[in-house]
Amino acid sequence: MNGILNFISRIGQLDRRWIFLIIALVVLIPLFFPLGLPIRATESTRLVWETVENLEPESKVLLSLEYGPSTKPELHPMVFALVRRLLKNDHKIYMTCLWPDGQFMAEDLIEKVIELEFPDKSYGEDYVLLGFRPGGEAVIKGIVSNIRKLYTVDARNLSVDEIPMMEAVNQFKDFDFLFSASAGFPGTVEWVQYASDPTGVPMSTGTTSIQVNEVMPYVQGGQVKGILAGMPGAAEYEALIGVPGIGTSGMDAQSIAHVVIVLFIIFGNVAYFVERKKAKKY
Amino acid sequence: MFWKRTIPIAIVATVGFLTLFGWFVDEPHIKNFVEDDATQWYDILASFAIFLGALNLLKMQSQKILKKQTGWQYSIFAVGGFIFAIIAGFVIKGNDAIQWGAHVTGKGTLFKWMFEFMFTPLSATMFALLAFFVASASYRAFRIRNFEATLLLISGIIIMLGRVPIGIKISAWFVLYLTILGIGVVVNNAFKNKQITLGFVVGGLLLTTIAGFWMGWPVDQPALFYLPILQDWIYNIPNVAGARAIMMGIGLGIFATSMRYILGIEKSYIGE
Amino acid sequence: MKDKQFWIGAGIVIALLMVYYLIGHPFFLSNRTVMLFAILLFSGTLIYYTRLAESGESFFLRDIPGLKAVEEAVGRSTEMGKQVLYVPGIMDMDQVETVAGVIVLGHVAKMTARYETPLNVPVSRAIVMKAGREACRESYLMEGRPDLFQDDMVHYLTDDQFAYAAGVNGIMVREEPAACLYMGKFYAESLILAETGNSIGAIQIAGTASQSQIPFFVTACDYTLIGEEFFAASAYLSQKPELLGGIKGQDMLKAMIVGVILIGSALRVFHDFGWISWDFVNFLTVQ
Amino acid sequence: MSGEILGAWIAVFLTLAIFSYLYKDNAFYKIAEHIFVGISAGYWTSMFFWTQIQPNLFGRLWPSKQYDADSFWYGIYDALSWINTSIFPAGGIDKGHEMHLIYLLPFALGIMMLLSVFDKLSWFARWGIAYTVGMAAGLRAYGYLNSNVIAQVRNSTLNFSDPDLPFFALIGNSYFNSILLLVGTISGLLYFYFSKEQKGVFGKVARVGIYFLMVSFGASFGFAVMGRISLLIGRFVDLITYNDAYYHHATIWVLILMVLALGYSAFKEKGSPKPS
Repeated sequence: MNGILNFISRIGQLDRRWIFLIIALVVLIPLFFPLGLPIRATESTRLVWETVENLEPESKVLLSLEYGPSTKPELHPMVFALVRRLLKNDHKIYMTCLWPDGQFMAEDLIEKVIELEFPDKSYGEDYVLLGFRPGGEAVIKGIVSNIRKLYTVDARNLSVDEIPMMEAVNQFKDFDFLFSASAGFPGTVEWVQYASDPTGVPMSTGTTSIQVNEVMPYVQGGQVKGILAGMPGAAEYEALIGVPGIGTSGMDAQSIAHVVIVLFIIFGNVAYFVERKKAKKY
Repeated sequence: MFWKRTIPIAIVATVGFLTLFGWFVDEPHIKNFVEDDATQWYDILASFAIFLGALNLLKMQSQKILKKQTGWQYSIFAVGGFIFAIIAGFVIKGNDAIQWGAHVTGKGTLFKWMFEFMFTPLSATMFALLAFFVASASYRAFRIRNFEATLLLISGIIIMLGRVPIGIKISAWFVLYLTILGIGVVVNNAFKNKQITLGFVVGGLLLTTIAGFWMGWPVDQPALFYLPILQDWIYNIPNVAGARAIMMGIGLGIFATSMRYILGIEKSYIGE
Repeated sequence: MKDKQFWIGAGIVIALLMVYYLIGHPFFLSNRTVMLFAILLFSGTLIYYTRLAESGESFFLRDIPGLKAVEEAVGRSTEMGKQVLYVPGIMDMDQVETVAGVIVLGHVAKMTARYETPLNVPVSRAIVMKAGREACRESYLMEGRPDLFQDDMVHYLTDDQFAYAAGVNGIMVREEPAACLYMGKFYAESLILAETGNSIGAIQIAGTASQSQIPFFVTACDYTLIGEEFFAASAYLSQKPELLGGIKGQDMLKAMIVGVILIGSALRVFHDFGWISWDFVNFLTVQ
Repeated sequence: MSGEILGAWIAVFLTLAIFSYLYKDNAFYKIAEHIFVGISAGYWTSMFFWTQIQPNLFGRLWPSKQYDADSFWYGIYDALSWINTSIFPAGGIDKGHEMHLIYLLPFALGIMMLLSVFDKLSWFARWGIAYTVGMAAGLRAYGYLNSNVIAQVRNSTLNFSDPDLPFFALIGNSYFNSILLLVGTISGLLYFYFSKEQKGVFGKVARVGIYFLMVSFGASFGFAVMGRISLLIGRFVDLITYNDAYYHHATIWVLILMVLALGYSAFKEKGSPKPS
């Protein structure tokens, strides 16, 4: 008995490097040997899906990319899935970037999804990359008041007046829907405060997991129509549209890692109690 | 004194009033300033300031090298990295098809190469370190010390398991059994009577088992104990209530603090 | 009705607004009227209590444990002969939190000047560097120790979030400060900092209004100033009556808000049941 | 493309060097950390210059639209252009802006900021700081009051609009959930009430508030775990990609060399007496 107790309390003082090693292994192994666990959509993901499905055909969708390489694993999958759905439903996509590195992400998106999977969609008619403009919130306000003043040329240096799908797009109110893929500031919160709230154009968002809590009160209050929460949010959306992608494939590693962390927490607590008992005895 | 103190305070008040009340004014010049120019000016200012910062960084690191302070060898890498980035930014474009200015976001430039193979792995890996830290932090911090800590732990675990596919596989009955055991601990602490505890736990487990056989052990029933549904509730209701309280507190705090700056009640940020 | 000047002032503002309204309120965005009234009411309350405090009225304010601990932390560093590390967040002075962080830095600098403890402030924005230096210089001067102040106490690392985190990390493991204070706006780097600080055994106090980062600070630091507490910090630390009055004013606003929520709930329910036609939700939706 | 393969090797080295910090603070991490600080400072300096100063400031002061070679104003520009054509291309800067000479104000503030390196002129920076604080205060005061306070007051009110609202339901709105939200929000808000001791009834309400805050923190924490693991997955996927034959198995080679080096240094440290 004493041996077991000693062992448990030793786990309690485990060098954190062992934890690091185990985490690395449990994330790495499922990447090679996937399990194929089922995916179930949460309410807020379903809301995004419903909002997108209920858009009129040929709706003008503003897709704003506000993330960079460091949060790419979380946001890229959901943007991929969303764009697939939007193009399949024949909506028009206008891409803007509030972060300079967002433009790299958008280029990657065009290269890997749009050009590869939708060769019949043409640039300037079905989708356009307006690109990055510096200024953060000022860019949002600029889009709200007069997008043509802010974007005289797109990211490929084409004059906006020569882009067919930019016809009749003058300000934010001319869009039917906004999706902000956001990893921080400026991002979802600023879009709510300066664009969606003041104009009433519906918006949904996809954020990094960590930001979810910050945005949740807006979602609960209906200011934002649903939220895709991190990589699992992307996986859920992929499940709803029936096209599995990067999000789904990461979910096994994610599941196992969570279980292992929960086990750590339980061990930690057992060790804590054993320690406390010991301390009381002496 | 006038130049060093009075003018800055006047600038804060003027700009502050303009940007605050500009929200209500439908006059093109003021509207333009508030909606566009005000933040652009700040961005320009910050872009000038960053040169100042870079200078300071270079100064500190070169001092280290020249004085051969501990770890001076590493400072060479910092200075070298900075110079390399400046060369990629201002001297060598690497792709003649792209104009200066567009090279920082365009394809095929040296700057883009640096971004992709140096900047991206460094920042993404630094970020990924958090996966390890968050594990060790939760291991250490999630201890059942008191009621508050227990709430933190329970809601954390439910979200962690309920959000991922594996949560779907965890039967509500399993969670129900755990809950009864958990309440058993509480009952034990409350009454300090082994018989009551035993009676509660055995009775609870027995009742659950009977109910289970009667209902045929469905995975997602009773819904209250099914993790994917439970986490959705936690996330939508108590979580939002807490988050909203903090949000309103922050909103008020920021409003009040901003007003203190604009009205000149607090001015220690420029020294008093 | 104690403060005559205040009420006269308020009367004049209201009268002017009335006149402006009656002459046809040119250039006014009338759909934002509710916000204008909210701003006037809220700032009026704040000003009223600030003036009340200045005129000598004192208020009770409960303790905030994290703020008491700041002086202890500096004291401990002094005993151990180690430095105090102060991180004013990673954002620029265009965030109110950063400004609040710089103000708290001023107070901390006073303590380090008094105890002759070395202070190390790595920053991530050059404007913050400038402002931080001004605040520290002033504090050391006020404590009569300008000889201890050096410009490079407040030094710039880099604008990049994670590079900054890596740099501060390095400072922590190599210089081993005895106290780490994080006060400002933080993003994901919060946990990198707090975990590393924990691993070197430093006493850690955090203050932030970055909602998503509060949980990490709460779990990894010894004390955390949550949201509004952080904005109250400068008032608590300075003990200046005009700032303390502002805190009291903020409390009154909170009471008012709770009242509005309760009344609003009643009105909304009445509206939902069709008893009244006035829509509270619509009223508070400002575009 | 050799640039890409070289890049992959560097990327792998830097990635593994940062990860090596998890073992302990070591030479590889120190190198990567210093490179990171240096590179990123240079990166953002260039980025800010090319996305702010050049297009938004110079582009507004000397736009190509109003270019007039004979005017004095563009004479200055031509002189600058003679010094550096990449920043000041011939014929003015075409970024779609009109001429806004009001931008001389931020220009002047920026120059003052730069001049403040000189000790005598260090107060020059104060004007820029003052502008920044004033602007932030005005803009944020409105935005936060509207979206974080007024809108949340509105959202906190009870929502019984649905006539068939169930009394209790876990998903979606219900009488129970609506009331719970209201109670949680108000008690949480009262926790932040400073001018009253948290005792008696008020203390109990504030306690309930803390419980809600704690549940919220726990949920946040759970989400954070989720997000962080996703990022790690992303990193591993990249490392696996770089282990491809196309990149000459960069990952495995760098990993082996690094482990050997760290192991050797650990072995050496063990052998020699600790310098203490």
